[in-house]
Amino acid sequence: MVETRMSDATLSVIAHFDVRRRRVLAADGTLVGPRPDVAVNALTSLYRAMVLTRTFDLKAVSLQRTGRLGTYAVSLGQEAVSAGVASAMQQEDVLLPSYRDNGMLLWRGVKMEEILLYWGGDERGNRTSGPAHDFPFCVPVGSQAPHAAGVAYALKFRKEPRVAVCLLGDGATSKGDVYEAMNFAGVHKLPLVFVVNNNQWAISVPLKLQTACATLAQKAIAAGFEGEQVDGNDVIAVRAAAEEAIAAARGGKGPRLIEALTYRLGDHTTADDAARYRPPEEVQAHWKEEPIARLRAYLVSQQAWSKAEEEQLAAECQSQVEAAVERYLATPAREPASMFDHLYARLPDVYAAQRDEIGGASHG
Amino acid sequence: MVETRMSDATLSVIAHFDVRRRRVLAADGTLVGPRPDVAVNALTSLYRAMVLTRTFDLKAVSLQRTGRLGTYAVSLGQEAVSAGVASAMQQEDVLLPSYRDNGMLLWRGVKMEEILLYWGGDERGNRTSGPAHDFPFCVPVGSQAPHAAGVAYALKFRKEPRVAVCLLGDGATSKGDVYEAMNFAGVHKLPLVFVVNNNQWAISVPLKLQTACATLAQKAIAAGFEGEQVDGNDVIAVRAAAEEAIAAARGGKGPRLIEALTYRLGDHTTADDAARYRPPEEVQAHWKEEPIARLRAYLVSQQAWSKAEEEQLAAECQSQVEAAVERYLATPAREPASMFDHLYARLPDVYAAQRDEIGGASHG
Amino acid sequence: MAEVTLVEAVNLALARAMQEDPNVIVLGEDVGINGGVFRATVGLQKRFGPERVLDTPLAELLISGLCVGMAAQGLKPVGEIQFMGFIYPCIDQLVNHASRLRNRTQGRLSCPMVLRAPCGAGIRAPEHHSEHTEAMLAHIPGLRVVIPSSPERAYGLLLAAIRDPDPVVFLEPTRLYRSAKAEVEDNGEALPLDVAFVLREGKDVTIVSWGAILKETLAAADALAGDGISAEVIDLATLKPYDEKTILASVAKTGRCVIVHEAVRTGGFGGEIAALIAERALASLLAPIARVTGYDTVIPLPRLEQHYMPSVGRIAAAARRVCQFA
Amino acid sequence: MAEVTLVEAVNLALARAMQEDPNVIVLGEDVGINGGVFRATVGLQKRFGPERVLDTPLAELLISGLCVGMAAQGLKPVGEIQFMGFIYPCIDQLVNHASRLRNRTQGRLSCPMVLRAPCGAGIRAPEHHSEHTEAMLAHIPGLRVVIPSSPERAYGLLLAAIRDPDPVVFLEPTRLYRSAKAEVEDNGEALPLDVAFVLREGKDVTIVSWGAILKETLAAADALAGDGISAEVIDLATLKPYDEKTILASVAKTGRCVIVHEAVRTGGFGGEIAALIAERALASLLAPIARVTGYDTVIPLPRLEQHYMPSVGRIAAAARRVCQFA
Ligand SMILES: Cc1ncc(C[n+]2csc(CCOP(=O)(O)OP(=O)(O)O)c2C)c(N)n1
Ligand SMILES: Cc1ncc(C[n+]2csc(CCOP(=O)(O)OP(=O)(O)O)c2C)c(N)n1
Ligand SMILES: [Mg+2]
Ligand SMILES: [Mg+2]
Repeated sequence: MVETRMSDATLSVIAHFDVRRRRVLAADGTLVGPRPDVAVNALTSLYRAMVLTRTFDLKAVSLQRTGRLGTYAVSLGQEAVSAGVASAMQQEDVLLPSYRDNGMLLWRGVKMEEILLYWGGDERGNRTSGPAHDFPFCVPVGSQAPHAAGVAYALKFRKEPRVAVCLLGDGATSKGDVYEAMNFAGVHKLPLVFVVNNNQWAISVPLKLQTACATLAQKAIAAGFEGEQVDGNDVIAVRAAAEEAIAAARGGKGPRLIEALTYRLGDHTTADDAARYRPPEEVQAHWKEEPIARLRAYLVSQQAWSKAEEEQLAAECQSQVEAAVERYLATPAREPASMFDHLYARLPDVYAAQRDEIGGASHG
Repeated sequence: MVETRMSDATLSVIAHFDVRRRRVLAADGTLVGPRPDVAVNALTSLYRAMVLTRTFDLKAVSLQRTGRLGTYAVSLGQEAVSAGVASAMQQEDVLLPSYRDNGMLLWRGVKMEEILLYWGGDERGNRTSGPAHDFPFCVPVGSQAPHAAGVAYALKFRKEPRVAVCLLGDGATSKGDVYEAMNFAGVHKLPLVFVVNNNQWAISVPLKLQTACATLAQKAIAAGFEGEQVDGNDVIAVRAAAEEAIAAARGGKGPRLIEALTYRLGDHTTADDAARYRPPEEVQAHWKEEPIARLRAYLVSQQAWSKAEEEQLAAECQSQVEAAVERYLATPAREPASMFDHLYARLPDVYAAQRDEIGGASHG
Repeated sequence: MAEVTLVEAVNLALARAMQEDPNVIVLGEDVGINGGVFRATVGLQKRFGPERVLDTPLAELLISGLCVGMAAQGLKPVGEIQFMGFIYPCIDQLVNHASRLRNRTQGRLSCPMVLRAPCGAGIRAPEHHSEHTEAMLAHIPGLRVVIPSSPERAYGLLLAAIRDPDPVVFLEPTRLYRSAKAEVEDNGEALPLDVAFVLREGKDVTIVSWGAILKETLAAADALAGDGISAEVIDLATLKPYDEKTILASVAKTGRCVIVHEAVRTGGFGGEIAALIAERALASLLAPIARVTGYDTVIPLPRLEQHYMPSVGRIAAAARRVCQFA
Repeated sequence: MAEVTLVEAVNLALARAMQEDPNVIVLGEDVGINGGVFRATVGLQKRFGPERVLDTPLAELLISGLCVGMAAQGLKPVGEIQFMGFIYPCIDQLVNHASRLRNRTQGRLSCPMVLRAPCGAGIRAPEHHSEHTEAMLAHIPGLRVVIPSSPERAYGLLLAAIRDPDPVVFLEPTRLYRSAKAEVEDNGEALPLDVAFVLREGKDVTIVSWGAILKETLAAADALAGDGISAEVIDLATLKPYDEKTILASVAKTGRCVIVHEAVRTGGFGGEIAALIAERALASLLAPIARVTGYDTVIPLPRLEQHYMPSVGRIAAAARRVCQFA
């Protein structure tokens, strides 16, 4: 097709785009290319973060199964994206997460009991110990993208060397608000990095029903900036891609999109049963790709990680998580009437009667 | 930048896209390449349609200026897009126009007095003599794009060899609903052609504030199908591009986007004063590009058009338009109570009293 | 005749409608192989194929806009929005297109579509999953807005909605999806739209309500009976256009009215009902009207949601107040 | 002190707010060099620069979403939606984010934004340019909804809206943009939000209204005075949260109430006012409440729009009916 049209003198190529994929570690943990200069101890801290995230996720699921937590979305298999991207950010940068980015919040300083409180049905979980300017989990898919653009505009407007980082899923890339935000970010060369965690599924909807695009990185072409694909199970590659994109954004070079190729190894949430719509073999096959074993293999091959350290880490993570769960479970529910406390900066008088009615009711 | 990254073994190109521009006639009406096989008499009929459209548009403006028509949007300078695309469609194809595609409606068989009735403030103007399945003018920018996808889905679902054609402006390409519709059309390889009439302006907003994209054709890349740019002042190129895209869609090859480069020679609408935001020199310069003189020059160079024919055509168009205006002005307003006639297929009883109240009121 | 839950009744009606009319198409997120996150469309794709039971990309505005285009082409699209909290991007299409396509083309084109969405709180769902904003939609001319409160009405009203020649928003109370059970005969018989249902006859006070909160409303009526107060309970069912006659007739009889809805009070549809009575039945009113509603705040996350909802106690107390008024 | 039109008053308030607070940012379609299609932002970009007066791409959802992000970062965005008919894509951002960011983060983040939009019919505008759907927005907890009806109130209430720490939707009646003129002192003094304005005192009947239709309402009050009927006219001004006290006090005095709004009747905010009175002032009511509103249909194109709008005659007739009731 291209050939025939090229032969037509009235048709000339006026624009040209490439999409690249970045990969450093093969599934077996061997290097496929030169390692970006990330210090080994930086890598071990990424490894620790990924293991902690997985330990926390699995505990959260068991809490839900035993009726002590509400619906929860595990990031099983996606820990490398959280660790790689979060570790490339500064505290003063602004995170706009999706609802599955538990690992990012943990790295940013959010307490585990706060995350549990939120999914346990208490708004106070969103008043986190993380950076006060970070956004909370976003449940309406993609609706945080325009916020990210607004945040990035504010940072640029004040000439602050800060970057907004917005996490999205593959399904989110089908939303018009995400596109509108990307297009605006392009117009104003905003300090904004979009990270699309392409885990191949939007609940039961596979990528091929989500879009005809060969890559999600190419979504950026419609917004006038660069998109890149990265192996999302390769934390070194993710970290390098994020570092590069965030540095570019901080340096005034505008937005970038990173598509991280991962796979959702768990159910969509604890309310979902993925066996209904995808074969266990598919999931099994992807376990061979998963990021934690991959990095461990590499670290071990570099004599940078030992069995003893592994056991100690497992124990540490367990006790940290258990302690957080204790604190979560010990948190009493807030006063019912407090549902009016943060409705407005100051509650309009007309609503006082309603607040008092609840107060009364809750004491009777 | 590209060089340095190419040298990095861990970054490999995995996708590649080109955007092409099509042009047949230069601004002076000379051929810049082989002429697609469009018969000369086909060209003269396109020419007649463009002249009629312009005559009608200018008359509509004068009606508005003299208080006999509401706000009106001229297609001045964009006649080639209307003629080129409309003439490539079959009657059974479905048109989803914007509010500025007067020329397309005329070609499709809509009566001038119907268009005037609509802009004159009477819904009956949308009950046109054109194909009953065509959509009316769409005022909320871009909101007809999802309809086009739904229509195209229905056509494909019924295995009918029909195509939906959706007209959009450059500003419309910033809307999320347009993106969502394009993305869906890509997934299902729908028989749908998007035509973006890039007249460089969205009221006072220039293209560079609309998007950072080098072309609007590349918006299609994010939807997983092909986009092409065409000189929208070159009716031969537009016609060829539309023919090709519509044939491909009809043949099951899926959607395509055509970006037609034009220029809005007039004010946005009769309610606008473009002098506020763009210099007259810019407009003057673009008059040299305009499509009607360009095609005339070519036809004359082919001895296919004479001064006599030109004068006769002008006279014909004038009298046709005048006659239509007479019919429009002679159309009495409808009964006030008729504002309830088409609210539902059958008016629910609860609203009968309101309808009757109006009936009474209007007779007193 | 089998006992089915409300969500099963929805599934039966969808299957029946698809069976009897090849133009009926179901589309939405996860409606295909997954059968919907609430199982409302389970089995439909297997039975009617992926062209008729369509998993869309994740884009609610798109779903509603596709419905308009399909409907204008003679199909009968039934779109599903996964939760009412995600229906807001559809409002543009509902207001500017679906509800007016017939009027703006003076009958040349029409829009026989149904947009389904689960609504309401009380299932300990995550943030944004407990919305009950039917009042916004019931303000749109040219639209129909329906909320069933039992399996029978879910079945009969959904069939009616799909067969209706105009656009209908069909809201399904998640709290009743599995908790409400009844014998439903899959006989293809629709129930009338625009008609309210008297669920319980009474002479002392009229209680108008709709959706899941009718459960508490009926329980309150039982409690009131204990105190010798006979409450008439009306399920409005169709909010737009709504059945004025049944409400006015009941209030004319009882002279007292309590309106109960889960949605926040201010601007809720209860105001419309109160206005109707204050305009057309004031003379028969023996006491002030009372609204028992969700509070004027953001519906809290699960730990406090039950404190937000109208309770049996609040409803009964309001009815008693109204009945004791002299 | 100069006489200014309502749209000039809006422009004065915007300029004043931008002058006194460097964090105030104006964004929207054509708000820059063009000064807005109604000239509300004329001169602002020249004075404050393109970073603070921003022409956005054509995307309303984006405009509202940008405001949320900017506000969370401490800016004071004032977004303009070109016509209320295009505000619907913003509802998702208003309901799910702007109105609850403070609550969902328990005060950690907040959303001090203003979203301006012209509203209403009567200027012979094209299709979708005459919307008046404030009732949809006034149902959203955590939001404020304001509609000025004079240059003074446009100036004072817009300043209040911009200074308010929470999100405000500010609706400007297009019909008054140029027709309403008054002397406005550009003194930076805001008017109180959540307070209704008594435009005319009276003792026989209370007429509650808001927006452009107050013009007809006041004219009706004059006509009524001719018949010896003394009407008290209240401009609600802020619909969410609204001033119950002023309404209740007036009805307690007059015993009669007519509610006038341009929006369609069913589900309109008039229902809320009627409900308030039927709940809290029934005892003082001497006659049924009357609503005079737009009809329950799609607002017609210009040739018929005046037949849709509440007229002086309809308003006066309703007031007479109410006053003659015995
Ligand atoms: C706007 C919106 N629509 C629907 C939903 C229901 N829902 C929650 S997650 C989800 C799938 C999201 O898929 P993706 O974006 O790929 O993220 P992932 O869950 O895979 O991380 C859906 C449909 C929602 N939360 N928001
Ligand atoms: C959704 C929406 N927003 C705003 C408007 C007001 N408006 C009418 S036309 C227009 C500009 C459209 O520009 P473009 O898409 O390039 O089409 P053009 O007018 O240039 O043909 C705007 C902002 C509208 N009609 N619809
Ligand atoms: Mg996914
Ligand atoms: Mg344009």
